[in-house]
Amino acid sequence: AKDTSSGGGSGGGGMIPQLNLPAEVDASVGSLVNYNPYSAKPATQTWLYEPLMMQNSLDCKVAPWLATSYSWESADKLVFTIRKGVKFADGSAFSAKDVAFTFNLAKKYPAMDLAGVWNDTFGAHATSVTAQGDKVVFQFSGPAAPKFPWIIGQKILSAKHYGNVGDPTKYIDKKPNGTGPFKVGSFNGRQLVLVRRSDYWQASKVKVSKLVLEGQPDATQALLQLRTGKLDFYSGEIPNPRKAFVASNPKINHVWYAPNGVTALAPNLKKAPFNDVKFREAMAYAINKQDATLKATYNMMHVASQSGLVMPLRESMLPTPYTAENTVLPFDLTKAGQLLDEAGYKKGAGGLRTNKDGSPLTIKFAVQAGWIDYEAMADSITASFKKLGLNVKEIKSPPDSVDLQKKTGNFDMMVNFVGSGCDYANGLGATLASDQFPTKSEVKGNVERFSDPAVNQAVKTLQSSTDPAAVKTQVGVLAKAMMTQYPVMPILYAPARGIYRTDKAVGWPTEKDPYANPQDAILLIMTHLRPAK
Amino acid sequence: MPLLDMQNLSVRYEPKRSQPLTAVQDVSFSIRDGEFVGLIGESGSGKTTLGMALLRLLERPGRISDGKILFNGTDITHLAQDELRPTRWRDVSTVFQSSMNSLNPVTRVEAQFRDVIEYHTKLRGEAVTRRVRELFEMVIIDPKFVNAYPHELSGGMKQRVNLAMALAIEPRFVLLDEPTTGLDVVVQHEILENVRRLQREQGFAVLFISHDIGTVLSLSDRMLVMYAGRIVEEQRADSILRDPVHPYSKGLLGSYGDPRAETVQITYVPGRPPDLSQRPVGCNFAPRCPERIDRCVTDDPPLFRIGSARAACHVAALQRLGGHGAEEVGEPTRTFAGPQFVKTSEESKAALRGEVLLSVENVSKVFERRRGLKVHRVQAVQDVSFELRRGEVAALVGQSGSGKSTLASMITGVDTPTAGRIVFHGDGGAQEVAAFRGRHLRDYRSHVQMVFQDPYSSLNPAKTLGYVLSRPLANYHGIKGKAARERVLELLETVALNPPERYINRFAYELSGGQRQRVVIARALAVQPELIVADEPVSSLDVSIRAEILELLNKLVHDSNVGILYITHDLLSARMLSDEVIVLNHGRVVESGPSLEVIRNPKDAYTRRLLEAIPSPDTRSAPTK
Amino acid sequence: MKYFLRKIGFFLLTLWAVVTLNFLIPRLQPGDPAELMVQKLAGKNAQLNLAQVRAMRAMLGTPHGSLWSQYWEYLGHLAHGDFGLSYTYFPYKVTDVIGQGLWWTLVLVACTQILSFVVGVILGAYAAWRRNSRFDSIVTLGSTFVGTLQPFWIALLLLYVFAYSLGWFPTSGGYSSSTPGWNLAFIDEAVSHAFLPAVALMIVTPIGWILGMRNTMIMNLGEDYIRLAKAKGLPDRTVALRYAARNALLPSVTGFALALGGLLGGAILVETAFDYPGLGRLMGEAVANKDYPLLQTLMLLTTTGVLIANLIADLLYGVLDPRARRAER
Amino acid sequence: MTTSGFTPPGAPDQAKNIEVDPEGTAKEASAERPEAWYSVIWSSKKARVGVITVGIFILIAVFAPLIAPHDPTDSSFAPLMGPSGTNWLGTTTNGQDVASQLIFGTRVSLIVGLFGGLLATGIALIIGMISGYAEGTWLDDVLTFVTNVALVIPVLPLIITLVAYSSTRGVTLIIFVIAITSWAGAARAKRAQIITLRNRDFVTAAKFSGEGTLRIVFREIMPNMTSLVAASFVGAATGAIGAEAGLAVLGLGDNNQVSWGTMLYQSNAQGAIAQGLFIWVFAPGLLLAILITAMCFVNFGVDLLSNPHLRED
Ligand SMILES: Nc1ncnc2c1ncn2[C@@H]1O[C@H](COP(=O)(O)OP(=O)(O)OP(=O)(O)O)[C@@H](O)[C@H]1O
Ligand SMILES: Nc1ncnc2c1ncn2[C@@H]1O[C@H](COP(=O)(O)OP(=O)(O)OP(=O)(O)O)[C@@H](O)[C@H]1O
Ligand SMILES: [Mg+2]
Ligand SMILES: [Mg+2]
Ligand code: NI
Repeated sequence: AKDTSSGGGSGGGGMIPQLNLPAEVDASVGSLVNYNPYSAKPATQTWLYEPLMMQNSLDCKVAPWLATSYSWESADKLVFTIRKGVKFADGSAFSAKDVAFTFNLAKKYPAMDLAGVWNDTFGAHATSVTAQGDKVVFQFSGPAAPKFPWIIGQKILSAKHYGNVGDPTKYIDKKPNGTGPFKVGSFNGRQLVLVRRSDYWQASKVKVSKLVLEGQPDATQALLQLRTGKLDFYSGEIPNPRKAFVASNPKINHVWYAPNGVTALAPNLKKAPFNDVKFREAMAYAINKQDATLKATYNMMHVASQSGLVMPLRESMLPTPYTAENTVLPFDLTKAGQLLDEAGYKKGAGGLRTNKDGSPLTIKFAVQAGWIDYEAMADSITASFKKLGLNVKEIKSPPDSVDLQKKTGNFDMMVNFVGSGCDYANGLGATLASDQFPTKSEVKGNVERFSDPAVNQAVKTLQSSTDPAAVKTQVGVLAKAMMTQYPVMPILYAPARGIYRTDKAVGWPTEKDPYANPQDAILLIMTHLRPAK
Repeated sequence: MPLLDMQNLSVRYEPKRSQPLTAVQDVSFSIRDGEFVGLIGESGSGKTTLGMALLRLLERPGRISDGKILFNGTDITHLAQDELRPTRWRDVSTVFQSSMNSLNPVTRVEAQFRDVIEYHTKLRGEAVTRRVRELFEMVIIDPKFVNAYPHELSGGMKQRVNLAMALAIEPRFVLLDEPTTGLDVVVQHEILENVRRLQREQGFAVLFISHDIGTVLSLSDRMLVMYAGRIVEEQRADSILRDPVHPYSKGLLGSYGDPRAETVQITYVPGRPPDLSQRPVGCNFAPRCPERIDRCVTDDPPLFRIGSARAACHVAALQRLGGHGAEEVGEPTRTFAGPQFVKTSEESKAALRGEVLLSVENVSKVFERRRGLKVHRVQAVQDVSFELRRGEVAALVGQSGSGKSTLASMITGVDTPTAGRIVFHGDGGAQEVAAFRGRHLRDYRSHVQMVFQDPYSSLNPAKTLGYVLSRPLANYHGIKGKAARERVLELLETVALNPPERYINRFAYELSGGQRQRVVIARALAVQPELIVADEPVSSLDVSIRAEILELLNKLVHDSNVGILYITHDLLSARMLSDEVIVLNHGRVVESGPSLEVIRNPKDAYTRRLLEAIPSPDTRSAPTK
Repeated sequence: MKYFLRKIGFFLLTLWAVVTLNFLIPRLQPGDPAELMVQKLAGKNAQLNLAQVRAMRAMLGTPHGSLWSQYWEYLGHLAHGDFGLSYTYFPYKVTDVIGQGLWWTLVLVACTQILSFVVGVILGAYAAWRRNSRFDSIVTLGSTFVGTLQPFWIALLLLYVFAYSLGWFPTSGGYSSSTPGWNLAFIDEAVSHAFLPAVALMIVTPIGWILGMRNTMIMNLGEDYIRLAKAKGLPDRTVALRYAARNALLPSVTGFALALGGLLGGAILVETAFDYPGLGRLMGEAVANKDYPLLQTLMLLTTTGVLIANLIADLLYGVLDPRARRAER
Repeated sequence: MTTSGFTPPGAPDQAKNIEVDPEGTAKEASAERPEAWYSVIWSSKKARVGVITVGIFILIAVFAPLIAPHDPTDSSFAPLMGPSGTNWLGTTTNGQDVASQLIFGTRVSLIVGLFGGLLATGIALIIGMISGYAEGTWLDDVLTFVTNVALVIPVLPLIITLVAYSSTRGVTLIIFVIAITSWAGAARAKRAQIITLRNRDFVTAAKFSGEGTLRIVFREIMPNMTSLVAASFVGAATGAIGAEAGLAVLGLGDNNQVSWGTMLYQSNAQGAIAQGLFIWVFAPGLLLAILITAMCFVNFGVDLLSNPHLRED
C-alpha cells in the first residue's frame, strides 16, 4: 500500500540551483550558531562533517564514504581503509590521522564518545585506535561487533582544527572545516545557506548548488510549505500525508514511508497473567493490526510480522518454516478466545475474564500521552481486547513517566519500539537478551523483561559474529523465540518518512529503489539527486 | 422678583428594582437675594433631593416629575446641561452634605480652585493663587494649605475649603447641605459662625439644609420645615421659635431644653416617617401626631397661610383660622404633647451616694506610631482619675480627639494604660483591669459591657436579632435553646421592642436607627453587667430618636442599679442623663463634678466653649462670646 | 521615605523567595534531560543510543553534592551573574540564549501590552462615561466575548485565514532571509512576521483593562467630587478626564504591572503557535527539553521583571495617589 | 503592598443603604429588606443570559451519555468523515465522533471550573481571612508575603513546570495545580475586605459577647462577604476552565478524558486545518469561549452584589 510512483525519472546533466530543507535545529537561537558536530545541537549534523561509512538500514548494505572499506580481522580488531584525495573545506588534506585523532579525542573527552568506543556500552571497549598509513586500526579488549554501526557513523574532525580547542563538546565551532559536500554560505540567525563545494571528493555526484535550511515547521506549517514549494523534502510527521499532500498534486508530491523498525505491544512478563505464554499467544491474535495501522498511520505502514523482523526486507533471515506471510499473525478473536478459555482465563461475571484462580483480571495499559500514533494504536488494541472480555484500562501519561515505568518495571503493558537495525544483537537482540533489562537510570531494550538462556546465548554469539551465515543462524533463534514465546507482539512497522517534491530534483529513494533510509541518510540521498526536467 | 422660585416641584425616584417613590412632593417656596433660609427635617425627608433638583444634578433614577424651578426669572427646570454650564457656580454654588468626600483626592486643593476660577472668570496664573489665598483667609485656614492634598486636611478644614470654594467666584446663591455633619461641636460652631459672617458681608442668598433645628434657627432668617417630602411649615425664624404652628415643628423644638435648668425636660416625636413609596392617605404626619383629629387621617392638608406663616396642618388651621370643627381642637399650644424625658437634680444627688464600682487612678495612655526610624508619640490620655458608682451615670465630655474612646477601651480591657491603673470593684474584690487576659478578660466582660456609637455598624447585618442576643447568653451564662429564646424575648421587651416575637427573627437592617440602638443595649443587658460603657450612643441618631434612647438608658440605671459611663461631646445630653460630668481636653481632665454644677458654673474656659457650642434655639438670644 | 523603604524591603524579600523557588522547583522533580535530548534527536521510533546518552550526561554535567550545597553554589553563581550553560543550546551560556530571545519578546509583547493597555483604558473610560449608550454595550459585550477566546485558538484561526488561505503573512518565525539589523529589508520582514502574533495577543489583552477601567470609573462617577465638579460647571471633558479617569486609573496602573507577569505565560502559546523566536517559545522549549538552567533563568527573569514592574508601579502609585504616600500600607 | 486589583475593597455596605423602618409592620419591613442575592443577579439581563447558558451546559454535561450519539472514545468509525447522520459533526482522524466529544468535553470543563473554582476560592478564603483578621501581626506578615510571592510567580510557566514533572495527569491534578496557582489575587482582595470588616463595631461587639476568634472570623465576618466570595468563585472558575484548555493545548492536559482542550490539542497535532477538518479545530474553541462568556455574564450579575453603583445599569 505504499506510494509506488517513482521519485526517479531521468535527470539532465545540469545543476539544481537550490533546495529548501527544514533547519536541523530550532530557529530561535539567532546568532548562537555552532557547527561543532559533537555539540548538543549543531546547526547541521549532515552537510559539513562526514562519517566513515554509511549503512543502509533497510538492506544493510554498507556504502563506503571516508573509509573505502573495512574488515574485522578478528572479533576484537577492526580495520578501516581510509579514502585518499579527500580535502577539508580549507583545502588541507584529510588522512587516517584525522580519523584516529577524532576517536582518540573521544577517549580523552568521554562526553564526545557517542559511539561508546571507549566503554563497554556495545560489546568490549577499545584499547587503542591508531592510524597506520591509510589504515585505521581499532583494537578492542574483546568482541565488539555491535559497535560497528555507531563507529562508522562518527563525524570525522580535522586534527588541525580541533587539536587545540580543549574540550570539544564545549567548543563553539563558528568556522566549520569538514570534508562534507557543502560549506557555509551564510547564516542570518534563522536561515542557514550552504553552498556546494566544488572540491568535494565526489563533487560530480552532488548536483545541488545551494541548500537553504530554515525553520522547524510543525506538521501544519510543513505541509503548507511543502505544498507551495517552500520546502522540498521533509521527514517529520504529517498526518495523513496522502490526502493532505500527495492528493493536492500527485505529479510532483510524493511520499515514501520506509519500515524503520517495529512498534510492538510489550507486556510485563514479570507479572501474571503475562508470564503465561498461552495468554500472550492469545494477545497476539487479538490485536487488530489492520485497524491500528489505519488509525495510527492512515494505512501508510504495513502490519508487522510476529518474527520481530521487518518483512519482506529481512525474509532471508527467517529460519524454516517461517516466511514473510505466515509470520504475520491474523486478527482472530475467536482463536484468541479459545486460547484463553483453554488456558483457564474463563469469562466471569459481567463477561469479564478472570485470572486462572478466579480473581478479577485487570490490565493497566500505559500509553505515551501526546504520541498520537501510539495513542491510536492503544485505542484500537484496547477496543479489541475488551471485545475479548479483558478488562483493559488505558492510562495516558507523559512519555517521560512511561519511561520511568520502563525503568522501574512497574507497568502491565505498553506500546514499545523494537529496533530493527542491521546489527541484530543491538536491535532485536537488545529486546530479548536478559542483560538488557532497563535499570533505574537507563532505559534499555528489554522492556518486557524476557529471559531465555538460548536467546541470551544467541545474542552473545551475535556480538562476536562478523560472518553472515553465522549471523543468520543466531537471528533464527531470536525469530523463533518471537514466534513461539511471544515476548512482545509486533503491531506495525514504524515509519522512516520521506515526503518530497520532484519539481526541482529527482532521484529520491522509493519503495522500488530503497537505496537509502529517507529519514537518516539524506547525505547519501544527496549523491543520487539529479535535476528534474 | 425672587432670586429662586420653586413652584410645585416634585421629584420621583424610580429605581429599576424597588418601589418608585416621590421624595419631594409639590414643594413651593421662594428665596430673595441675600436671604438666609433654613430647611430642616429628619433624615430621609427629602432635603438633599430637593437641593439636588435645584442644582439640576439629580441622577438616575431620580427626576423632576412635576413643577418648575425659576432662577432669576429663568426656568431652569429643563435646560440642557450645556446651557446650564455657564451659569453654574457663578449663580448657584454649593457645599455638599458629604463635603468631606467632595474634594478630588488626587489633585492639590489649589488646582481644584483653579479649574473653576479659570473656567468662569478671567483670572489666570498668579492672580488665581492670590484669590485662593484670599479665600483661605476668609474661611480662616492657614494659606500654606493651598498646596496640600485633601487628605492632608482635617475634616473641619475640608469643610471650610469647600465653603471657600463655594464662594470662590462670588455667587448669588449658595446651597449648603448639612455642611457640618460629622464634625466636632466646637468646629461646627466655628464654621457656622463663619458662614453667617460671610453671608452678611457678601450678601449672597443661602439655603441651609440641616436636620438639627437648633443649628438652623440660630442662623436663618426664615425656616422651612420638611416632612416626608413636603414643606409642612414655613415661618420667620424668630417667630417659629416663639410660636411654632405645625406639631412636627413643635416636636423638633421640644427636643431642646436648657441644660442650666434645675430640671431639664424634653419631648420627642415617637415613631418614624412614612415609607415614601406607600404614603398613607391623609396627613403624612398623622400617625405620629398627638394633636391628630379625624380629618387628619382622611384629608391631606394643604399649606394653609396662617398669619405670616404657612403650615400644612388641619388642627393648626382650625385653631388659628377657625372653621367647621374648630371648637374640638382647643387652643394652639407651643409644646409638643408627646412623650417626655425629665431629669431632676434630686435624682443625681441620690446617685452620687452609691458604692464605688470602678476607679480610674492616674491613668495615661501614649500611642507610639513607628514611621521608618522615627517613633511618633501621641499622648491620648494623661493622668486621668475618677470614680464611678453603682446606680450612677458619669458623663465623659470632650471634643473629638480628646481621648474619650481611648479611656473607654482601657476601661473595657481592649487596651491597657501606659501608666496608672483602672480598678474594678466586683464580686471578686478589687481587680486591676489591665491584668485580665484570655478567660479572665472574658469573665470581666460579663461585668462590663459596651454600647457603641453607631448602631448601624455594631449589629452584624447578616444575623438575626435572636442570634445576636442569644450569643452572650450562651457564652456567659450557658443559656441555650428554649431558655435562651425566652430570655431573648424578655430582653426585647425590656428595651421596648414590642411585641418581641415580631422582632426576634428580624435582621438589623429591618429596624430603624433607634430600634437598632435598643437592640445594642439589649445585647449589653443580656450579659447582666454591672457597668455599661456607652460611647456616644446617640450622636449619629436623629434628634427625635435621641431622647428616646436617653430615656431608655435612664430607666436602666434606675431599675438595675448599674453604673453607666456615658461618653459624649454634647453637654446637653450629658446634662440630661448624667449625675456627674468629667470634661476632657487633650487627654486631661479639665473639670469634673456634679453635672448641674459644672454646667451652671463652668470653671474652665474649655468647658465654656463646649457650652457655647451647644446648638440650641436659645443661643440666638444669648449674646455670643 | 518609610513608604519607599518598606517597598524596597518587600522587594528584596520576595526576590529572595522567588530565587529560591526557582532553584527548587526544577530540582525537586524527577527526569533526565540527557536521555530526553537523545530521544528527541533520534525520534520516538528509534532505539536509544546508550553510548550517546552516557556521553550526553557527561557533557551536561549532572548536579552533585547535597541540595543545600547546590543551593549555596547556585546563589554564589547568581551573585556573579553566572547562570550556567543551557542544555538545549549547549555549550552556549543561558544568558546568551536569553539575550537572543529577549528583544523579540520585548518588542512584540511590550508593544502589544502597552498598546492594549492604552486602548483598553481609553475604551473603558469612554464606555463608563457614556454608560448605557450603544457604544458602551458594544464595548462591554464585545470585549467580554472576545476576551474569552483562547489566544492559541485565535492564533490558529489567524494562521488559517491570513497565512494559509490568503497568504498575506508568513506562518512562522521572526524574519526570514534578511540580515538582522537596521536595514529596511529586515524591518519589513520583522514587521510582517510579528503582525499576526501581535494581533493574536492584542485581541484578548485589552479586555481586562476595558472592563476594569469601566468598573472603577463607574464607581468613581458616583463619588461626590465628580458631582461637585459638575456643579462647578466644568466642561465634560475636564470632569471625565481630570476627575473621573484620573482617579479610576490608579488601580489599573498596578494591575498593569502585575499583568506583566502573566505576559510571558500568554506569550508561550502564541509564540509557539507562530514559531516566534521570543522568550515565550524559549520557555516552552526549556520545559520540553528539561533545560533546567535555561528554565530557571527564564523564571528568574520574569519574576524579577514582575517584581521590578510591581515596585515601579507601587512607587508610581505613590506619585499618582498622594494618599498612598502617607498611608502605612 | 498597597497595590490592589480591580476588586473594589469597599464592603457591600448594606446597612447604610437601608432606610430606617417605621415602628412598622412586617410588610413594610420586607419592602426594605436588601434584595436577595439571587434576585439581584437575576435582575441583570446579562446575568440572566449567562445563567441560562451555563445551565444549558450543565444539563448537557449531566446528560451527556443520553445526548451524545456515541461514546467519545469509540474510535470505530471511519476516520475523516464529514458531517453525516451518524456522525453529526464528522469524525476525527482516529475515527472518533466529533459531536460526542464536544458533548462529553463539556463535563471536564465544568468539573474543572467547579472544583478548581471551589478549591482556589477556599484557599484564598482561608489565607485571606486569617491574614486579614490578624493584620499587623507576624502571622499576617507571613501570609501576606506568601500571597505576594504566589502573585508574582508567573502562573503559566509554573503550571507547566508542575504538570510537566508530575507522572500522572488526572483531572484532579489539573484542578489542584490550577487552584494552587490562582488563589493569590483573590486572597489579597479578601484580606483587604476583611480588614475593613474587622474594624466594624459588630466585630468588637462580638468580642464583648464572649465569642472566640474563629467564630468571629467564620460566623460573624464571613457571612458578610458572600458577594465577594461569590464573585471570586465565578472568577476563579472561569479562569480554571481557560487554564485547563491552555494546558491541554500545550499537551499537558489529562489525555484520558475528552475535553475541549484536548480536542484542540489533538486536532492541531493531527493537522486538522490542513486536512480541512474545521469543525474539529474550531468548535471546541468556540464552545469554550461561549461557556466562559456565559460565566463572565453571570459575574456581571454578581458584581452588582458587591458594587451597588452598577445596579442602575
Ligand atoms: N438614588 C435613590 N434611589 C431611590 N431612592 C432614593 C435615592 N436617593 C434618595 N432616595 C430616597 O429619597 C428620600 C429622600 O432622600 P434624601 O437624601 O433627599 O433625604 P435627606 O432629607 O437629605 O436625608 P438626610 O438627612 O439623611 O441627608 C429617602 O426616602 C431616600 O430613601
Ligand atoms: N490606635 C491608635 N494609635 C495611635 N493614636 C491613636 C489611636 N487611637 C487613638 N489615637 C489618638 O489618640 C487621641 C484620642 O483619640 P480618641 O479616639 O480617644 O478620641 P475621642 O475623644 O474618642 O474622639 P471622637 O470624639 O472623635 O471619638 C487622638 O489624637 C487619636 O488620634
Ligand atoms: Mg441629605
Ligand atoms: Mg471616640
Ligand atoms: Ni504595600
